[in-house]
Amino acid sequence: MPKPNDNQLQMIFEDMVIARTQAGRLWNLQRQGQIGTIAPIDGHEATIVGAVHALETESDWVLPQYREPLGLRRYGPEILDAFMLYNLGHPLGGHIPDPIKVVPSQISLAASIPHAVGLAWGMSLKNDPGAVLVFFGDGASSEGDFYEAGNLAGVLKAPVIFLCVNNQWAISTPTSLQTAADSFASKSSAFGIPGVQVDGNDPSLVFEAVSEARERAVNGKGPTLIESTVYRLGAHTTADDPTRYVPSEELSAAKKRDPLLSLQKELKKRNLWSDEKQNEVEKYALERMDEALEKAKNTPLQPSSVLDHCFETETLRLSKQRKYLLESLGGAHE
Amino acid sequence: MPKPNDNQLQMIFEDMVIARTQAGRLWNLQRQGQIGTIAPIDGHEATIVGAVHALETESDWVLPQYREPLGLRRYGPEILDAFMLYNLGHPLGGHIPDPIKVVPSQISLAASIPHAVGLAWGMSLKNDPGAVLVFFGDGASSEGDFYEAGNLAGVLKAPVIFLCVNNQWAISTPTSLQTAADSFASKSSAFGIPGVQVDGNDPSLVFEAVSEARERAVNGKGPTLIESTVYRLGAHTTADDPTRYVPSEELSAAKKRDPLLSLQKELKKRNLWSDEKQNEVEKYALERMDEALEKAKNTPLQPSSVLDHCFETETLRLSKQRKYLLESLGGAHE
Amino acid sequence: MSDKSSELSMLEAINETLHSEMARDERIVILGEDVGRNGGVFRATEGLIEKFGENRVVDTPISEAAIAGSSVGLAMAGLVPVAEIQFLGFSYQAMHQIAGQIARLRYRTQSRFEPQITIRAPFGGGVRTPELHSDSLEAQFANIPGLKIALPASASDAKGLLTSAIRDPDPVLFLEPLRGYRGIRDMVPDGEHIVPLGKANLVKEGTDVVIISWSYQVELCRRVADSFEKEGVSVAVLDLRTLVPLDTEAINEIVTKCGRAVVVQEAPETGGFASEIIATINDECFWSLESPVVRISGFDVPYPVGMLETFYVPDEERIRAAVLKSIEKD
Amino acid sequence: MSDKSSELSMLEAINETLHSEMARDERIVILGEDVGRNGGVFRATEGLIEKFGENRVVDTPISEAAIAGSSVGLAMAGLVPVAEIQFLGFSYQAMHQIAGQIARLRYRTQSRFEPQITIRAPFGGGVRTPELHSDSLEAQFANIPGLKIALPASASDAKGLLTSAIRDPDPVLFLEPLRGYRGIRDMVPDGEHIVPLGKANLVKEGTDVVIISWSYQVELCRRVADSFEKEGVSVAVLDLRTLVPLDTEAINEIVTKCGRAVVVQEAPETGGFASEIIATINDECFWSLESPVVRISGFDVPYPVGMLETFYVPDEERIRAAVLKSIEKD
Ligand SMILES: Cc1ncc(C[n+]2csc(CCOP(=O)(O)OP(=O)(O)O)c2C)c(N)n1
Ligand SMILES: Cc1ncc(C[n+]2csc(CCOP(=O)(O)OP(=O)(O)O)c2C)c(N)n1
Ligand SMILES: [Mg+2]
Ligand SMILES: [Mg+2]
Repeated sequence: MPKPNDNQLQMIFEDMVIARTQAGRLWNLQRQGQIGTIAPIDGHEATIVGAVHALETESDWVLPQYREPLGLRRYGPEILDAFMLYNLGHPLGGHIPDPIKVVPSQISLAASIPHAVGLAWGMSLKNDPGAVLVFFGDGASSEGDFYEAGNLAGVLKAPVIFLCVNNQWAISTPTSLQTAADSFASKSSAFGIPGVQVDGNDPSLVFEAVSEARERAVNGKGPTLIESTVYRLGAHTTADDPTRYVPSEELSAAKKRDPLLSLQKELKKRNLWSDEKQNEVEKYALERMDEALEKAKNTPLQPSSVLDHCFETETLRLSKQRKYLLESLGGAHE
Repeated sequence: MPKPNDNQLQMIFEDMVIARTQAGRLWNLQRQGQIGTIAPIDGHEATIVGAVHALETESDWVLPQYREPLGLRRYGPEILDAFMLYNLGHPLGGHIPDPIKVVPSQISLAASIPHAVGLAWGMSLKNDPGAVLVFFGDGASSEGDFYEAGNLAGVLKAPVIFLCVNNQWAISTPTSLQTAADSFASKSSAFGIPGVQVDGNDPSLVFEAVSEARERAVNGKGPTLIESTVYRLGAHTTADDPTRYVPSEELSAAKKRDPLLSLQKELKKRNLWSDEKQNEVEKYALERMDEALEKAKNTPLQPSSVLDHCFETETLRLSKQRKYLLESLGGAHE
Repeated sequence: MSDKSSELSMLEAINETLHSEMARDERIVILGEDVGRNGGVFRATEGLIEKFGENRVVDTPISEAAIAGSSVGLAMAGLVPVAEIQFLGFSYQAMHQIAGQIARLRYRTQSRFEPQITIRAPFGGGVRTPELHSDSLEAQFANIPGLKIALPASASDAKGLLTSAIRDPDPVLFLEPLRGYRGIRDMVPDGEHIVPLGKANLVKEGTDVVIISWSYQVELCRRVADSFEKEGVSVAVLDLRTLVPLDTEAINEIVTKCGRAVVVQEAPETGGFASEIIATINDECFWSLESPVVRISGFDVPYPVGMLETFYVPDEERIRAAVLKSIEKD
Repeated sequence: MSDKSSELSMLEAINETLHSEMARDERIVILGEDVGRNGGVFRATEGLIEKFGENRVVDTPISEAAIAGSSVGLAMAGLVPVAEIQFLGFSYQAMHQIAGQIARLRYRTQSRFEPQITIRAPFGGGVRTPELHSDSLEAQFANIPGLKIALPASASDAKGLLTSAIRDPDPVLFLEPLRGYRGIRDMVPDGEHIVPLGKANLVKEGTDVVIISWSYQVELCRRVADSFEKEGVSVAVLDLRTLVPLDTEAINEIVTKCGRAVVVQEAPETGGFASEIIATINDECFWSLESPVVRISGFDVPYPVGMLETFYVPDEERIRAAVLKSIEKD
């Protein structure tokens, strides 16, 4: 079964370190009031990065929930650039440019799962190569959209990979209150598709599971549901106070299984990583983030763009509203 | 395991014959334009009647989809009375009186499944005895409501029985296009509850499965999903033309497994049924239906009742609308 | 384009349009419940699966949210989904996908993705259906930015508007009146026939009062207007055809001319689209009003059962009374 | 009932009301996402699980449709569900249960079952939330017969209206403005405090023009009205408090008195509830209007991202300009 080779593993770890480092900076930026609410990636890096490295970026689409962007670096620097615009509340934060096969974050839980199925189905109708991977949480799996889409994908044998990132929590709701199912993977029985459970702290295992699922998908064998088990090491978002509900012993135990720690150790042992490399990568990560933030801040924004991109051609009523807006701005803002 | 005894089996078969006989009459009434669209019960009798006979009518609730009413006779003559009003398009068709523990038919597929879960949950919160049985079709199982409610019930261990009547068709859609799951029963894995598949042409097996599920429910062991496999012997509804899509060989084969035929044969062999009994029951069934129809036709209806029962206390605006309606009717209709 | 035409029912016009559009554009995919082998429960999609195959005409599981939601993905893949919701009442099951996703796809991605998606659904009263089959929900959709809404009142417009809807790069909710499927017949141009979205139709000229309506009710309004002719009252009828985009210019023009207006809808009064028309008249041409606009609606109760339907749905008598009220001297 | 009062934020008033109603009525069950241990993502349900236990305060899976749908069953069982939808935008996921089931339960069963159900949801702009957290969808719900809609504009009303909502035998959608949770503070009566559903609040008397609004926007309208005082313009402010039932009498009275009206809403213009108010004014008191009603709304686009929010949500400047427009002599 396809495991990442050393080079891949190095690249995966590099992306994990970059994600973790940038996440730390993001948290501070939010605390300083420079950006809006964010959902930290801490604890999810191995799953996200490992999964994405098993894809072909030229042909395979990724649909993130909202925690993933910092882990999608492999798809190109445009992801971070858009993400920083998004964090500033700039409308272009939703525009990941062609031909990058990444869809912007989805706030409405599970709502992108049927999109992924439709996209995969459409690709197979058009005989486009590739597969579609959609990320969602343990909590999102309780939405009707997950089940309806999973069931439809099973019938259509759509080339889609459902990646349920089980981080044990949906805000304050533990998985024990989320479902009585044996596992999230076992929900695949409802769709007649394979369900796989994987230790999401080990990127090699995630890589392997996604590679296999991708093989199935592109060979017309249909969808796979993967449950990748991790632990949310931080708060749900910057607006959340997890000390209200996360048992501290549980969190300390999880921190010992921090995906970055064990892999770093292993790579160092195999001389595939070093402290210098670590410093270098961290430095790069921060520089890259500052650069993206700067760029985002300097991206111009017309107030009247609030009215753009609703329809391809503006309706009469929108034109009237634009006129009103421009007048009320007194021309000064434009 | 609890099987129906001879007396129960006789009563079950009687109810099945009554349902089938009345369904035939209903079909004709519809064809004569006396009533609206109906969904025939033919082929579903063993499942519906068998299930209902395993319940305690005093404590257990039934939530039908729309094909069941004629099979719910055990819950009292009020069911047929309300059903005939419903077929006429009379608003009281939605009013099954207290204390009958049957909810009116549900047109919105799967929408009553979360109701059943809430009701069962509420009963257990109040320490009311009993369980809740909700009927739904193979087609309805594809709605998000089924999954969300099933998952919630699993978490809550609500005393509810999910009875999926798999009649092989959802209007023109065969089960092969409805799901790729091995069975509808296997969808229970998604909820962490037991799933049971039963031959729905044999009321004893259905009785048994429901009895067991009920035992579990009332003993705090939570929900069960039962798939009862039958074949829809008639059209989807009076508005449907199944010859467009039902393979005739398949239908003929199914007719040979008509639940009434085999049970009649068996009961006759065991001297629990006779041709005289059959005639008598059929006669009774028709008389009872005529009586219910007559009663329904004679149930008065004020045009202005279109405005009743929206809220407990009429709003200002509804009072104004009532005044308008009465004026526009010129007093003549009241 | 030919200048011949044929008499068709609205249902036939819709079916014909789906056939010709699918032949024209290979990207079109039809999806929905029973749209394939069965040709749709009303036969709107009849013959399509035979002609275009199972890949392009797809019987889905009974999952309205997944029908709408997978349409988003199909559009992302560069296809053109034409989805059917079997009855408009069941679009509620898909509301988070229609309102929360389809209508916002262009805006949230700043036009990276184009939501060229049509959603067809029958609706409206008069044929004694079960619950949730007849409800007029158009106003609820009209308050959802990013969605266009077309509601033909004739077979000819059904063809012209559906053609525009399918070709429009933005999502269009295309609402087909149940009573009109077989109850409305008129001459439909052969060959390509386009009615642009956003242009109202002055069905009948008039100078004393205008009745503004949409979908099946237009037919009743026309009859009422005709009946007034003998009595020397000149009643105009404006069919909006689309609620979004709204042809405020046509509304302004005819209301200014007549000075009096009646708005007719089947939907409940409170928050129905008639109130938007009245607000638009207030904005555009308040000063030309010689009397308050009269609105005729269903009542503020759920759509009723069969025996009560006739007391709910506005009929010619009520529309007539509304016209009289509008023109009465005070 | 005491005649003491305490200064509370709207959030505190809501939390206090939930505490006292749960203590009063054992049948009340709170359900929703994160309402238990976490006390709600805004702390509206803080302390309830500790006081009333896990049976009466239930953290559900993330299933809005099942939250609404199981509420129907809880009501059938004779309990009184008070459900929370974490943000109003996610009520779309439950629309088929709210509009198709909860709102119709009484009607379709001819009052056999009583839908004593409250659905609380935060909404409204001004706090730079992600997508679908800020949208003002009230008009879409107002067109759904069988549902009442309450939207407090003060902490005191939040208590009084929520008390009425929970006790009402019909379903009430109770909408809490995000900006008001901590941004609105006022004196709230201690002990039982009831504000009936369907009675508007004349927040400020006035004679020249009235501003009609609801929820957080009332606060802005009041400020604008105050600012006009110095300029010798007498501006009234009417807070509708509930959209259904609608206090048409209060609207009629104040518009008749002033002759001029401005309606302010955050929702998109087209099909927003402001148009219903204008239609109501047209019905009730057209002849007293001295100028067209002016409406101020959000725009007909999806609720925008943070940096564009201030250009979307009506502010004091826009409301001011609207008042001037209403009173300008032509
Ligand atoms: C449809 C919907 N309902 C509710 C919310 C509010 N909400 C945001 S995140 C969240 C928890 C999600 O948990 P999970 O899917 O496990 O993802 P995680 O945050 O743990 O990565 C909730 C309830 C939402 N965004 N969308
Ligand atoms: C939510 C919803 N979607 C669509 C329909 C239209 N519809 C009515 S019956 C039916 C098929 C139902 O099939 P199934 O659940 O298997 O029940 P059966 O009729 O076979 O007993 C459909 C699609 C509906 N009533 N409700
Ligand atoms: Mg989670
Ligand atoms: Mg079926």
